[in-house]
Amino acid sequence: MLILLSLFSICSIMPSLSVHAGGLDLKNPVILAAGILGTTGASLRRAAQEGAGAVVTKSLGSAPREGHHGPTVVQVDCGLLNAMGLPNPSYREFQQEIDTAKEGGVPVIASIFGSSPEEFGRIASGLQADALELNLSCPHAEKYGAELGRYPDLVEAVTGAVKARAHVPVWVKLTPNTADIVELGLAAQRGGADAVVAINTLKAMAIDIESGYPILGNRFGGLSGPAVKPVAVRCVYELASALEIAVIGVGGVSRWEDAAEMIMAGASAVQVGTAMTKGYGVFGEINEGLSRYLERKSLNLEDIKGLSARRS
Amino acid sequence: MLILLSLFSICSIMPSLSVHAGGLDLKNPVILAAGILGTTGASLRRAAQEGAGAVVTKSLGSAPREGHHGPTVVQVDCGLLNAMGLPNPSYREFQQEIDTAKEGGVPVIASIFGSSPEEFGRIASGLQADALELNLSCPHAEKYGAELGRYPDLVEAVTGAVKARAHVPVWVKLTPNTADIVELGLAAQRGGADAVVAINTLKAMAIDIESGYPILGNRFGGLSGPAVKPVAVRCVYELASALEIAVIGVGGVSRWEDAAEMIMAGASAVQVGTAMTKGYGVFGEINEGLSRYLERKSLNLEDIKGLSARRS
Amino acid sequence: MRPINSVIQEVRSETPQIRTFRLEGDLDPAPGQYVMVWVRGVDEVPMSFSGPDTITVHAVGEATQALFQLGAGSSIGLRGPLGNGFVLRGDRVLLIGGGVGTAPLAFLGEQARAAGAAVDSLIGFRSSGDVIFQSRFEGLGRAVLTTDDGSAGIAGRVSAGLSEFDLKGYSQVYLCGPELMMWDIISRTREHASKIQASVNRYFKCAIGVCGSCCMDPDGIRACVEGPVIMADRLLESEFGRYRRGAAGSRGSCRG
Amino acid sequence: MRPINSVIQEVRSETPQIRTFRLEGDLDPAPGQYVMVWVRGVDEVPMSFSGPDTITVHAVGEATQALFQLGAGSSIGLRGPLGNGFVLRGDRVLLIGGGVGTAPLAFLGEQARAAGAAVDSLIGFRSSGDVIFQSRFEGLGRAVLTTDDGSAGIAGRVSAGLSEFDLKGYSQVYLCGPELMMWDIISRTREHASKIQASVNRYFKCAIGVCGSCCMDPDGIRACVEGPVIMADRLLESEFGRYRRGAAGSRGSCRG
Ligand SMILES: Cc1cc2nc3c(=O)[nH]c(=O)nc-3n(C[C@H](O)[C@H](O)[C@H](O)COP(=O)(O)OP(=O)(O)OC[C@H]3O[C@@H](n4cnc5c(N)ncnc54)[C@H](O)[C@@H]3O)c2cc1C
Ligand SMILES: Cc1cc2nc3c(=O)[nH]c(=O)nc-3n(C[C@H](O)[C@H](O)[C@H](O)COP(=O)(O)OP(=O)(O)OC[C@H]3O[C@@H](n4cnc5c(N)ncnc54)[C@H](O)[C@@H]3O)c2cc1C
Ligand SMILES: Cc1cc2nc3c(=O)[nH]c(=O)nc-3n(C[C@H](O)[C@H](O)[C@H](O)COP(=O)(O)O)c2cc1C
Ligand SMILES: Cc1cc2nc3c(=O)[nH]c(=O)nc-3n(C[C@H](O)[C@H](O)[C@H](O)COP(=O)(O)O)c2cc1C
Ligand code: FES
Ligand code: FES
Repeated sequence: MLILLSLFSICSIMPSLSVHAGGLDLKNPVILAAGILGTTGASLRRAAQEGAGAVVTKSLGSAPREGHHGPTVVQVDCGLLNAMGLPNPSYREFQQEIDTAKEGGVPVIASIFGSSPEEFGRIASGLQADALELNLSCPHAEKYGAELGRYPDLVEAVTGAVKARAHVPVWVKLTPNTADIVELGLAAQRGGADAVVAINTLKAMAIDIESGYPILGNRFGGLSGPAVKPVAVRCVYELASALEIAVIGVGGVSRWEDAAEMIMAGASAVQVGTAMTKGYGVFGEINEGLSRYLERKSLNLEDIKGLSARRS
Repeated sequence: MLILLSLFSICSIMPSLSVHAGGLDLKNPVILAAGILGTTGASLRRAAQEGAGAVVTKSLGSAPREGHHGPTVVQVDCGLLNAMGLPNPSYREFQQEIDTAKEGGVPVIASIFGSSPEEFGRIASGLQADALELNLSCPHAEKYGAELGRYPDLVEAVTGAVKARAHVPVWVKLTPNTADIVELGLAAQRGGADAVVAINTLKAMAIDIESGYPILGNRFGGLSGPAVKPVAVRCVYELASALEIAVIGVGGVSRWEDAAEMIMAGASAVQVGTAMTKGYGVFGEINEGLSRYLERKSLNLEDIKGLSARRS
Repeated sequence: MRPINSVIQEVRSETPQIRTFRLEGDLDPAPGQYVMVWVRGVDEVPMSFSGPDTITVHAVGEATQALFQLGAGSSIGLRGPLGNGFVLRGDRVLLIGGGVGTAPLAFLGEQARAAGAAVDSLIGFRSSGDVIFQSRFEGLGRAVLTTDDGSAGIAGRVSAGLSEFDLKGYSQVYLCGPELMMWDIISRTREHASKIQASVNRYFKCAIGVCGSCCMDPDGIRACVEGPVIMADRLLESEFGRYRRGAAGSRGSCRG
Repeated sequence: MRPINSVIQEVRSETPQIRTFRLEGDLDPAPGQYVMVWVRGVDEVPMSFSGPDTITVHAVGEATQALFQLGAGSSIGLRGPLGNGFVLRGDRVLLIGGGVGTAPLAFLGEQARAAGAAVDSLIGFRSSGDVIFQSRFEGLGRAVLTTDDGSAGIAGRVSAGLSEFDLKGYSQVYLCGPELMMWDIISRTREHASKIQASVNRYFKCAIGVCGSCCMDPDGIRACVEGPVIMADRLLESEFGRYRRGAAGSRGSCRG
């Protein structure tokens, strides 16, 4: 309650952080990323209450999945490797969690995955959420995610299939495991996406040198956290330079400085994943830092958005 | 001199670290990476004298290049971003440096780059070195590196052109900025490569939030260091599982534990780049650590090479 | 932190289904903290500490059974100690445990005793053959035993032994065991909920507070980092005792 | 470390071609250390400190000229302080500098004086209009000035003033200036090489010891991290005074 009050007072005296991003109006540009504390409506609502501008659910599929065997995460230098394996109770069972999450008062974005445009479309029409985020980028689940998302034509087809059924904005989450993320972004745009989200994790691996075993139960996983931020910033910059639709920046955002860097690279909003290991307070910290920065510089968010492209 | 003597005594009582890798016999598997202290014969010779098993030169092209404007490097969390821009005095002028480097008593590998199979071939036939490493992977130089190296057919053609002219082993350095590094590795193998080297840097960027300027003079650069190690380990593992030729592991190796991890992933040898910021002593430290590890486990290098694939 | 390698120093059979593993390494856990145990090639599962360097494991499935294949000299990977353990409050404490849930309580009791507190215990098991750590609890102070089938101690669930104790007299009460057993105790002793600490069991995956697998309704408590020890008054307002989520995140029963 | 932002506090014209910039920030450099100065949108170049919070810049090309466009209130990016600076040895030191190379020596002299050492100087410039920091050196102790054209002080190169000093009497000698000037001095005073410290100028790119751009033959000394201050006896056995590598790594003259 104290936290809420103090956030409130900051918002009223400081520069506004509200943004319009990818078809959504957000009170601030700091969003909870997909798969992070997104398994329950309660944790999503808590993230909203602690200051998130929007929240994204765990990626939801057609049928319940238990995910990969453990270890499902490894902490590495400056980052996290994970191979959860898209555990989820199915989109049908998850609707009740979304309804709870909505009590948080900010947009709830449902992340969904499937193995074909049809499956994506089916899930999209079966969910009530404020927006949809298409996971075309998870690097460690067979038949899903980046296995489709690496092909521009599939990205376009999946986006198109969802757009045809959805009555809410559609965001497409892209993989950085490609030679040219702009091709994928353009495909999403052609398919009718309202925004692209970049980046999902980098395909990676860690080995236990005492035993020789790959540490993750799934052997391969995705790298996230500060380690990937320079890659994410580059992807956001490239996408923002080439696309007309909004770009949502994700990858290694843990402090307000990181959020500012992403926005300067061209992001309309950012998402926070791995940094949630520091607790729910991260939203308040980033928003407060951004506000103070904008105040110090006498700027607003729109001024710094995409600034780097104008500086080079 | 003290350092040399102590290394010597370690080598005589400890498990042998000698390896055969990609057509070269190495007294140990720890190689100086391309572009790292590789601009002068003197620094290459010094790396050899301080314990490197082989040394790779700065990438050499047809004509002198001054490289990109500064800043050419940025230190980021757990890594380094660089956009040197392939500065080099041309392969012709560099031969004298190679001759000096050879006095170090270990194989000197010339890294070369060009914009076509013909240009690669020409440079290859004009250099006297113990092996050639084809830079098909630099992510931040127009017309060179990854701009060719992302296409399997070009990788095969360049490798073939060099093999047709070279009388020494040919290594092909691959880019991780791709959806499938194995495709590139197979192309190098078809072209006749003796080894692949993985990975070059990840395309990345950093922005100065005080001014909005991209920090690197070239805006984009390549990420290296501990941040990329999990990506490098994954690439090495994938390549070693699919190729018949040797894989040389590079990316974030800074301690003996990292070298052991790379070797378990399937590397025949490793290269050290960014960790050279700690000084030339890194070679001795890694080799000593590997020796002690093998001794403690009563294993030799061959036992741990590719161990992970047998453990999963 | 990557999993650290730990060579199993000793394996002790407590019952046919329960074994205690003494681990290598300077782990220094607080009672109530847990460790993620990686049985290589199989899975990684959470285990509470049953002593400064031991875990006590009930073989119930794939990972725990695979662990039972490992003897002294074998090694496992460990991430931990993790989470918030029990907090010692006051100088007269009561431990209430069921089954393998008695393990962290025995550890806690020993530390509490060493710190000068009076320690009484109420411990329950299915049958006399399932009893573990009886002498550890008896060494601490008064210890009351229950078995479901009456083959030892008081016949009945753990709650059957509750009347032996006057909760008013204790500065703090510590609970660990099957969820329905803990729920049973807490519902019967609601008026003391603000001095009852319970170690809860949720499906842990990341164990570092990011994946959401262990979150509890309605506050989104992350049991892996904010727990596993949680005050009973908070639990009374939660899903605890009604449902819990499994590996897929589906709500299921909290039996077991 | 990313470049830190530094607002220029003050700009002082020393000559038409040389300006001193006072920088923001708690840089705390040692004399002889340098900083990589990022003129945004242009380039990043090495500059020695001419005081605890100043650099003194000779406009010679793109980056330095762009820097001259910036006034107080403008900001630049800084990486540093970097490298090994001068080490104060003994209590009677001689500074020998040429052109803008006098800048780090003035800084060193002031610290040496504050530490109680006697400080004499020999400083040379092209012409009377190019003289900088004369009063700083004169305030330290004996200061002998030379100009190439004789328009002030002794006529001739810096070495023309050497006979004014007996090097035997100094505990340490410090050198900074154009390479051929330093080479000239070192060759004439070989017998004292073990007590001469010189700040060398090589092409710096990374400034953290990885790129190899600044390496010197025949030992592969990385001037950016092992220097820029190097003992003259080591320089006597090196490429110093004979050639140095430019931006492309090609060997070229060491004029300038
Ligand atoms: C904080 C905490 C402390 C625990 N301490 C102990 C202990 O000291 N001794 C002990 O024997 N057991 C303890 N457990 C329970 C133990 O983790 C499970 O028995 C074990 O995970 C079963 O794994 P399995 O592969 O053998 O069985 P499975 O066949 O995989 O599963 C059997 C049941 O175990 C539970 N389970 C499986 N995996 C997990 C998981 N990752 N997280 C939580 N529950 C899981 C589920 O309820 C599942 O239905 C603790 C659990 C938690 C959360
Ligand atoms: C350790 C060190 C300390 C220095 N201290 C000072 C100082 O206090 N004051 C001062 O005026 N100058 C100093 N210099 C020289 C200064 O760095 C160059 O004058 C400057 O880089 C020129 O840049 P430019 O773009 O203006 O000129 P350009 O036109 O780019 O180059 C002119 C000449 O400057 C030199 N140069 C250019 N870039 C570099 C570089 N990155 N590293 C080294 N040399 C370069 C080359 O010889 C080049 O031919 C120092 C150099 C070094 C290495
Ligand atoms: C534990 C974990 C689970 C994740 N699950 C999902 C997911 O279900 N769907 C998805 O699109 N991205 C998922 N991601 C990726 C994140 O949403 C995010 O793109 C990535 O972690 C980079 O951001 P970060 O560096 O802030 O973590 C997951 C990441 C982590 C660490
Ligand atoms: C400053 C710098 C310069 C580099 N120059 C080259 C180069 O010329 N050719 C090349 O193939 N790779 C070059 N690389 C890439 C390295 O050889 C290596 O592949 C990469 O840095 C990953 O290894 P690391 O993490 O050990 O640095 C360079 C890397 C750095 C940091
Ligand atoms: S187990 Fe992942 S948040 Fe608790
Ligand atoms: S400037 Fe790069 S090593 Fe010295």
